[in-house]
Amino acid sequence: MSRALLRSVLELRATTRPSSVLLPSSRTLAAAAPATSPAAAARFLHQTTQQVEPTQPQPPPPPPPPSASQPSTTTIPSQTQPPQQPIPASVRTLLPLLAAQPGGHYITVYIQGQSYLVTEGDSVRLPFKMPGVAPGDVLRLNRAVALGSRDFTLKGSPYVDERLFECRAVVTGTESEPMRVKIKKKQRCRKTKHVYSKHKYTILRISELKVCKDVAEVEA
Amino acid sequence: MKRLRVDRWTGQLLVASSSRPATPGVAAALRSRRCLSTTTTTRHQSAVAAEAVAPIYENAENVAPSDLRFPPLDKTLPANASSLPSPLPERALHSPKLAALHARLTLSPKIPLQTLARALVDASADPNPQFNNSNLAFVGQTLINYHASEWFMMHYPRLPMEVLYAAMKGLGGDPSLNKVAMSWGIEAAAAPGGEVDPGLLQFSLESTGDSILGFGYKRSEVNKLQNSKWRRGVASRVVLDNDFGEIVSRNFGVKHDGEEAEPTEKDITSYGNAVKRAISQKAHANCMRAVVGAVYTHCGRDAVKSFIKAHVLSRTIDLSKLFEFKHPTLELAMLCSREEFEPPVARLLSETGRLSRTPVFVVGIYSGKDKLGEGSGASLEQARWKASMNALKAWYLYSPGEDVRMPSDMLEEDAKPWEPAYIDIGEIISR
Amino acid sequence: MAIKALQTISTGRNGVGAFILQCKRIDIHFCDWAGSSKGMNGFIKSLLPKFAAAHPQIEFVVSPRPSKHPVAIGHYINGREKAICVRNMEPYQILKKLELLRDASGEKLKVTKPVQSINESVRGIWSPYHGNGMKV
Amino acid sequence: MEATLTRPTACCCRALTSSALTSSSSTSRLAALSRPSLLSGVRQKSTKARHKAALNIPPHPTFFADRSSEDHIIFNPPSSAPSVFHTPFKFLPKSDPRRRAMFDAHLFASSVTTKFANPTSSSESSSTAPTAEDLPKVLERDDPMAKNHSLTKEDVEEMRRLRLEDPVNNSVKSLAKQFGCSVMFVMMCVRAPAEHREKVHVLPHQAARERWGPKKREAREARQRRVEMLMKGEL
Repeated sequence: MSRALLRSVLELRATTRPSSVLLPSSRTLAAAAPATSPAAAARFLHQTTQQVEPTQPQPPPPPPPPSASQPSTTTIPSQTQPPQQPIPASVRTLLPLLAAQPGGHYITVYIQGQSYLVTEGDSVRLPFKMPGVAPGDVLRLNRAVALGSRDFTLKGSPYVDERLFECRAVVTGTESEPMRVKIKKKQRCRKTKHVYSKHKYTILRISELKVCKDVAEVEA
Repeated sequence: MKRLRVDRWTGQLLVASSSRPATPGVAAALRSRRCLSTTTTTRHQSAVAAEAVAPIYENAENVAPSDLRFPPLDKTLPANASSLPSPLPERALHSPKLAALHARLTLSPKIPLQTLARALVDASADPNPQFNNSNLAFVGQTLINYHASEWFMMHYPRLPMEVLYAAMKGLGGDPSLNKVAMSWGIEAAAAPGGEVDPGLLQFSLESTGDSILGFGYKRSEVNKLQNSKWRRGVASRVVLDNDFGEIVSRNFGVKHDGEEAEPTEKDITSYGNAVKRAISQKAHANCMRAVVGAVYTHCGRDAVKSFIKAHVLSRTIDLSKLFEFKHPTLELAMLCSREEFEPPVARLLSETGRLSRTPVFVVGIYSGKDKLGEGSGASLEQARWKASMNALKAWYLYSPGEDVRMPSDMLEEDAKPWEPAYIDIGEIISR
Repeated sequence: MAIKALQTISTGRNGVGAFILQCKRIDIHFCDWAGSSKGMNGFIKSLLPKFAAAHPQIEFVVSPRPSKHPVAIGHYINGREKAICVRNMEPYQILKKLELLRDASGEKLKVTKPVQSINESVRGIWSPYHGNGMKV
Repeated sequence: MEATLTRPTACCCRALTSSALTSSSSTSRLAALSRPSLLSGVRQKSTKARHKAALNIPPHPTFFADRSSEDHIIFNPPSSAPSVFHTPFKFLPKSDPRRRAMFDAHLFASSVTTKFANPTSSSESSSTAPTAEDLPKVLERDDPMAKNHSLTKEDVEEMRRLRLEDPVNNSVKSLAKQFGCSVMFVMMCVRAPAEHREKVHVLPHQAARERWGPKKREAREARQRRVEMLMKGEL
């Protein structure tokens, strides 16, 4: 039955023009290298202290300077974008429906090969310590497998087109796990060796998740 | 919101010259300020870096040798500092806590440390309005409540007035802003005084400063309302009460929505009772409002809008949990008749365990062919009530969308022409 | 008036809207006499000024603690503390420990799930009474 | 052949002869023989050596979605209760863009349960899904007299007089039957005299409550609290 439903919508030729709000394309935060912070290129991997560099001379920032959420974001020349495929028809018609649905959206982001099903405001604990980031850095996550609302799911093959959504995460810090002890002992030998381990993990907070409302504008 | 020429009179808040009263236009005039008995150091508050007033220092000669090895941390402490009710503004420049707080909130360099230090002095610590944060807190509260009420009215135009009050208090009320101030790492000093570190929040637990904060008029029948069962309608709350629909009371004493919090004898002495917690909560909330007022005074309207959006409007509040119904089925029927829908009919969608100890009935409320809401319960009656409650919530929680435009967006330069927003005709008034 | 309102308090999440560094103060204790504090004294002279300048939102309190091992204590917004004894450590090792204090959030160390959320589930909690059932 | 997932209809009557054993596969036969409990040789879910094939359910069709080379949006409404933030199509104001853009009504209604989708959904789907009318009404007090609005002022006066004069014989039910209106209407028009209420309702009611033990009283209070919690949305 759901197939029929879907077909009836696809033939829906009525122009679905919900009140569209321009995607803030003005913000030229280049798509960062997958999952590393835009400021990472400016710091070597084993540089430990957080360098508060002066942001490069961008166009004069608007008078209200306190951008509370992004204290140290520098733009780096984004590497070559994958060739822009055209957006398929089914996505073009149903994406406004997906974006307009109330009740929030979820996204399955890929960070270093692990997928996390997150919504806006979730806190993600990565299984590794991300080098070269300090608390407060903003990451642009552009690898997603699925993006959906209550009734619609946009499935990527294998990844969803980056232009269809904006997902940002803030590095909130580095937590470590409680001390673990590995006791190494052989039978009939009294010597026991204790190996202590306490790994560190980076914690992200998904600060922003926006689904692009108007597909045509994205392609322009 | 009552119209207020906010920008005109915040300028004079800061350069509080003694001639003009600090905040004209507040409903109840502030207590006539008692000019400070001029001790050897005269105090004056100015936005620009305070010019050097040479407070008298202990001369270093008669200091014992052991003190030389560990010199006092705070050299700038003048001898007579403890006689002043709050620390001198110049000391703000030497307080590491204050500089840390300023950097932690990524405040703009246009906001001087003296103003931030002033935001940390509560009216109960220093009654002189030129040195406490009551003026800034008043400006901050006006802005926070304006942006919060605008956000709610644009995103949920059909919210009933009582629920809107509860949502406003949940977002911009004292308990919420107290948590925001705590999350900023603002610490409170044990007792106020001139010798306290300017980076600590100073308020006194005993003498409650009588700073009137907010709009609203003192009702003459306030004690009748509290003692007897007088009814306080929503219309009278809109006109007479403060921004959250609570009774405004003249003597500041701690009021929880009307009932008189009389601390018993035992309460007053033991630390941490409800009265003291409420005083501390109010002080932290006022300090947060004062910081918002300072951001507005120094950085302007757009800066304070993004500050409030980042710190207050980004907090989550579950609106569907704010509703309490009395006759849901009756109210839904009145709603359908008012909107000329077909009368609501409850239908059984699915059920299990009808004869068992724990039955589940899923009931849907239909108006003609359209399904309005659905609820599940252990009995048919409860399921029907729940379904009609969910239908009413679905009506009241209608939202045009997350990115609906707000009137304050029109103040930006390149704002597109305003499209009329959806305004609801009002909630259902039923018996 | 049929509808009454219940009172709740909104909850804030650090990072959504505004990010605030959780470490607000680091106490650094040293001793002029003790040999174990040699690294700490060198750190205070050489690396601490730059580190403190790079983190204006953290308050640094440097005070002597005679005849005791040197220690760095981080104070956090949730009121908890983390103390790290840096006895016999080199300045750069102490710098690493200070960064550990800066990055930490002050919460008790525990194993948590990868994703923690307080939002309602977007697609709702499964219930047998809805949907078409699964055709076998 | 679709068979909804129900318990296999293994008849468990004792009279089955050992022939049932031979039909099952050889491996389980040995196991069945060794276990006295299976003398009846009937294979049920309750027995330990149940047949694994019954649990072998094919994966959900969406897993076989065509691995098309491009992104695609699928429409898969969840089987869960609808949330109150999904405004039914009927409640959308006229000016709402979603209504103006002529979204098909059942798309939004579908965020409820497709099984009981709105009959306005496309025709071929309504053949299987029951429409709203087929569903049984709940607690419908189709009291035929309820909607009789033909009573005049004199009737009401008459009803009051009768009621106050002799509350015992002219009970609310008899008056309702006599004037052809609902019981609720009679009670709205007239209230029995105080002493009658006292004698018939208040005193026996209080007497009954005194006889209640603590358990029953707490149960009644719990029921009252449950209703309050329900009205607050906590239940």
